Amino acid sequence: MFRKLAEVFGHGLKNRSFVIGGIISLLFFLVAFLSYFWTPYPVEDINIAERLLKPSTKYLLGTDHFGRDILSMLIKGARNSVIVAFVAIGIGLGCGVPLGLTAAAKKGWVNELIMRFNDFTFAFPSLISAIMITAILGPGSINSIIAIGIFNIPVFARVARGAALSIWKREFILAARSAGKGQFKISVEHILPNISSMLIVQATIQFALGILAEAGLSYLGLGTQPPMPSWGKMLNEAHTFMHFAPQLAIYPGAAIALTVMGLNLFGDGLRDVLDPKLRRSR
Amino acid sequence: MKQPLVKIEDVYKDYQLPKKYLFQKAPFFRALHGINLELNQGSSFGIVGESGCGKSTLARIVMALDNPTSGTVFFEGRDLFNIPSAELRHLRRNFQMVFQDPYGSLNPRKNILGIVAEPLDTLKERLSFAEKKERVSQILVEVGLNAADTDKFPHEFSGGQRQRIAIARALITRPSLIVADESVSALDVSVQAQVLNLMMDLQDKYNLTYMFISHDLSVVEYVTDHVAVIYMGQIVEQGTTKSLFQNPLHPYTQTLLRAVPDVNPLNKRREVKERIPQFEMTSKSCPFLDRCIKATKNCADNAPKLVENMGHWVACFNPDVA
Amino acid sequence: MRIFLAKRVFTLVLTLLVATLVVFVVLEILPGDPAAVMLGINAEADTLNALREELGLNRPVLIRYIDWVSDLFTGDLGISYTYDVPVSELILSRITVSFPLALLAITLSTLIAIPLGIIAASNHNKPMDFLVMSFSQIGIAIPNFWFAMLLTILFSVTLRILPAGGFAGWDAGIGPVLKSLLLPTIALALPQSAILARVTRSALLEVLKEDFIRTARAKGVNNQGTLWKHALRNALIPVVTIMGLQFSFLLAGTIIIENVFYLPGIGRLIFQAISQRDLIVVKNLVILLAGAVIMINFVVDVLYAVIDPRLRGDKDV
Amino acid sequence: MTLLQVKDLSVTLITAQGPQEVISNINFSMDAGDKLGIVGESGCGKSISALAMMSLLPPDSQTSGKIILEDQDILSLNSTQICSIRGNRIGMIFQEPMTALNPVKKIGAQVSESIDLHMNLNRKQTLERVTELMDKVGLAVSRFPLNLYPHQLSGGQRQRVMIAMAIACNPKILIADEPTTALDVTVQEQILDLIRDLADSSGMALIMISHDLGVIAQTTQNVMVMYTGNIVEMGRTVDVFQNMLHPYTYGLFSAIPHAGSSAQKKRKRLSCIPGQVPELHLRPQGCNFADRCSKVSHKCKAIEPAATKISDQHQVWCYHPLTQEDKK
Repeated sequence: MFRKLAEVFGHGLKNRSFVIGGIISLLFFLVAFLSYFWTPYPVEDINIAERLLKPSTKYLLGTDHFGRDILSMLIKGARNSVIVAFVAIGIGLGCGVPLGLTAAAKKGWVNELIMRFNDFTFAFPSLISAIMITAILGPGSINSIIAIGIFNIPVFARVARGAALSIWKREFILAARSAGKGQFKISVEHILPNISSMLIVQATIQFALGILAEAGLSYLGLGTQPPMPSWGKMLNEAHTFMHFAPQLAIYPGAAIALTVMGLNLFGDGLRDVLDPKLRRSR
Repeated sequence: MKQPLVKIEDVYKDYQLPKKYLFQKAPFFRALHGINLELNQGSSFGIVGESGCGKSTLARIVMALDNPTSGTVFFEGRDLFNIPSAELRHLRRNFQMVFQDPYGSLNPRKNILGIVAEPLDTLKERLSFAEKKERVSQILVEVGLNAADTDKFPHEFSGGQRQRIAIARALITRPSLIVADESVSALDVSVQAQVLNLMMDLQDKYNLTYMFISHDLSVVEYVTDHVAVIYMGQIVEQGTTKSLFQNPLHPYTQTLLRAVPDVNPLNKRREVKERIPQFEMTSKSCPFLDRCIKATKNCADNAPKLVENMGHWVACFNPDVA
Repeated sequence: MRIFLAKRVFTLVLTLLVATLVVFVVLEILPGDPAAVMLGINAEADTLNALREELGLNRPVLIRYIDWVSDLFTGDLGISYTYDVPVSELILSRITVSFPLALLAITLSTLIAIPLGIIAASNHNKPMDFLVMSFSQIGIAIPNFWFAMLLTILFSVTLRILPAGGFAGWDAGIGPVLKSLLLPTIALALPQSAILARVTRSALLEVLKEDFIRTARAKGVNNQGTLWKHALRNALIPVVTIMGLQFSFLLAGTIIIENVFYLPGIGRLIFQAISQRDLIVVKNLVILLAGAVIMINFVVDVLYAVIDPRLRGDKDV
Repeated sequence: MTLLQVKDLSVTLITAQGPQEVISNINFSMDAGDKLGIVGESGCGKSISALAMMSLLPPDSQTSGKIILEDQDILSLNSTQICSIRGNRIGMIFQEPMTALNPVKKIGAQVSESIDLHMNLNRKQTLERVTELMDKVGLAVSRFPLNLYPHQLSGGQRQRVMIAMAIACNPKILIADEPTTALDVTVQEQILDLIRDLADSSGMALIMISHDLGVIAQTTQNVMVMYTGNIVEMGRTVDVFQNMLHPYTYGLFSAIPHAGSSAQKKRKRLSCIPGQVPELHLRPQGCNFADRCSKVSHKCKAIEPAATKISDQHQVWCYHPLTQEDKK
């Protein structure tokens, strides 16, 4: 296991996307983690006297309309993004992968049912589900997690099913069946390890998409609520002050873009790193 | 009389096809059409036919990997499709399979120990890791690999070596029947010879029964002692390899044998004559009607049954009795 | 082909029905009492009762559902609680903004993406490819509403050549309308085209590895010819799939973008309806959006069969 | 007249183990109407040499030497000139009929494509030509309309479409790369007959590439046997197949079970070549076959053998060609 990880990592060091994306993603996670222990200023501190300040040595990125430190809010906002995206991925993986594996294993009406469910869920982009949920529950960060998570389910189900179907056609599955293994055991022992790298790659992509979606929901006020800072919320507030403090709009947006790009690059790199190995051993 | 090891009894297999009109009854494709066979302990039985004739379907049914639409298979007198699943799983230790594709038949994510030891799960007793490893190492040596190869992964082996691993996996539970579905077709000739020799040696050593499925007639002739020729899901000719190859009676068998290009450039082949089908094919006709040079009205109206002729069985109204 | 279409239409109708069911359950049954949700906690008992009566909430659930679905067919969607106008009228007036915006955006994004994808694929591993891919990486990572803000800051706040928001109205003529839709269209289309360009490129590169491309080259077709005549159509399947998916993202996108630019479209309407808890409007808008996505998926499925003869299920020879 | 001359052809491909020479210095020539076979196991370079003649190798490969078709060196041409040769003066058939045709184009359009490219015909003449070609390959337009798609045809029928495409412009050479490997024997028989008849009737030269000794024996006059990128034996097919001199050629022949083996009383073990074909980056110094050869000497392991001429028609690249004694 460790030998394999080390091997993947060794290959990865030769891949530009993997390295750059990996560094950016790692920084993002470190920053999110940092927020638990330290931010330059507490983000709840409202100081109207020092509102809308330009960047200075005291406030590295300036302050917002309540005089809160932008840098502190960005750091704390990273944590928010990580949590939402992580839990949503968890929902997607946890429900989607078993669904996809079942659909591939069972075929027939079970497969049909799961696939219809998938198509159907796709018809509700996370924003529309979030709108429905907000309409009855009121806004909150749980909404965004559920909405993004639900949208992740068919994504993972589809990837898992597609990949699993091609593995089911391979002869080693027949061999496992001749050894008396049932569908469940085969799915866990043979299918899952062979599609795991695809799932990991998809997860990094969905992670990036999750961050984007969370930002969008918070921007509309459907997601994370104050006082918890979030990048989307910050952009929304910046929108109001766009005409006289355009700098406020730059930082959170740049933070989102950089993080998403880092994760996407990492995902691309990871795919390239994992793929030739798969091809060679086929 | 001794009980046959495998008895295939009137096996039919239909596959559903997609509908062409909305309210049509779903059409089906009949992959196997009433197959009856008996395999005796220690023999090697060849199944010959072109792609799509149903020979792989038959293999999967004998292995109980697929259910027949009707009919059944008896293994050591037990009906494979009419016993509790736990019993079937346990019975599986006695019949194993070697597949065609040396690249696709080994899970790339498992090491050789995991791959070869997998059928051991069919045994009643649970083996410890050390016991498994011991048995796997032993069998690896037996198929011409190293005992230390257990920790390696499939991609570290060549095609021929992989096929040896597949044989080791099939052999680890000491089965009495091995179904070999095109097991040497993907190999280069020089490697194919090595693997065939290994399979022959193992048969002598363990009194194995082979069900040997192949499209390669010369390999089948070399390996087997009995053979059945399948055309469109039906056995058209069956008998001892010697009698069938030296005295093929069915026009289809003859077509097959004649089509194999001779390695001697001086033995020039005759050109194939263009055949114009003379009779309308119906569901009752002989399946070979439209390709047969000797077709008559009778062949168009009735399908011939297997009858004994010149020491083997043939399903033809006008067998070529030279 | 006919049986293929019949099957698809059947699933289409079924999916639409299930969608209405889900929306109905989520918005009318799960909240318990929709009237209470709409009026808030402090509502008087008789006001609540009046609203229940008005909405017909006292009737059995099944009847309410059937009524709603048949209303969807007739187009009589009831009266908005906050605007006090028929919901159908409200939607129709807002669609005149959202539909042109979505259409412009998808057209622009396709017009940018497909050529870029082709350029990148035909210059695989060359500087041009790298350039397109970098554009794509950045485009995918930028949230469209942030991009919209940046555009506004540049063109409205700094350069002052385009309006920062608002809609001129169709009465003002096509010029002002286009002017007010220009920034929203770009904000929606560019990030989308980044994704589409990438998909086009990788689909083309994948197809270019196929055996039949080698056959074409062996016939003497040059590189440009293999790309245009042989690879492109085969590569369209994944491209069309993504375009279909993008349409649903686009709908979501318009909701945000309309809010950034204060455009009186469907997106703005749904946003306002939520903040005012106007469940009647929300319910019908959600089913409208979901229905649009389902219809697009249907069109994509049919397009597959147009592109790839193997999927038509025609008879063999 | 010499139609094709290959001089000192070497090809280097980029593999996972870095650049590897997959074809080393091969030389041969053929005249108009010749039928040449190239035979060997997978990885011996037989397909690569065909692709080199079509200039269809991956762009990062390196090729040296000359491939002279009539008076032009194919390797020195620019891409436009190459395109005017491919499909026009050299036609090629590939192994996998299932994937070698464009799935979204009608078969008529696929056959007419090379005619449009290389022949100056109007629409009507093109249609006539396509109809004539389809007739020639046994897919009469009355039964197989030109608007069919490839997936509506069987493997053998698709291969016939491939052949129609390859011969559309009356090429000087037809290269058939394992054209029947994916087909059943009875279909293989028909396709081989078709290829041979077409070559005979048009005077077109044929290069038949196959791993199947029987296919080569039945379709060619001359043959070269390849092993790990080298020619090991070359000559008239009759000479090479009846009187093989290289231990590898002999090994190949003895490894196949022969027809009639069931007549023998006791089954004999197949004689086989020990070991396996070495991977490209593990090829030994000297003769590549040395490690598996029964007649190996010190010299074999040190210096690669050059061609030994046994007769005008028969060459072998071996220090110790087999004698009658060896074959017993």
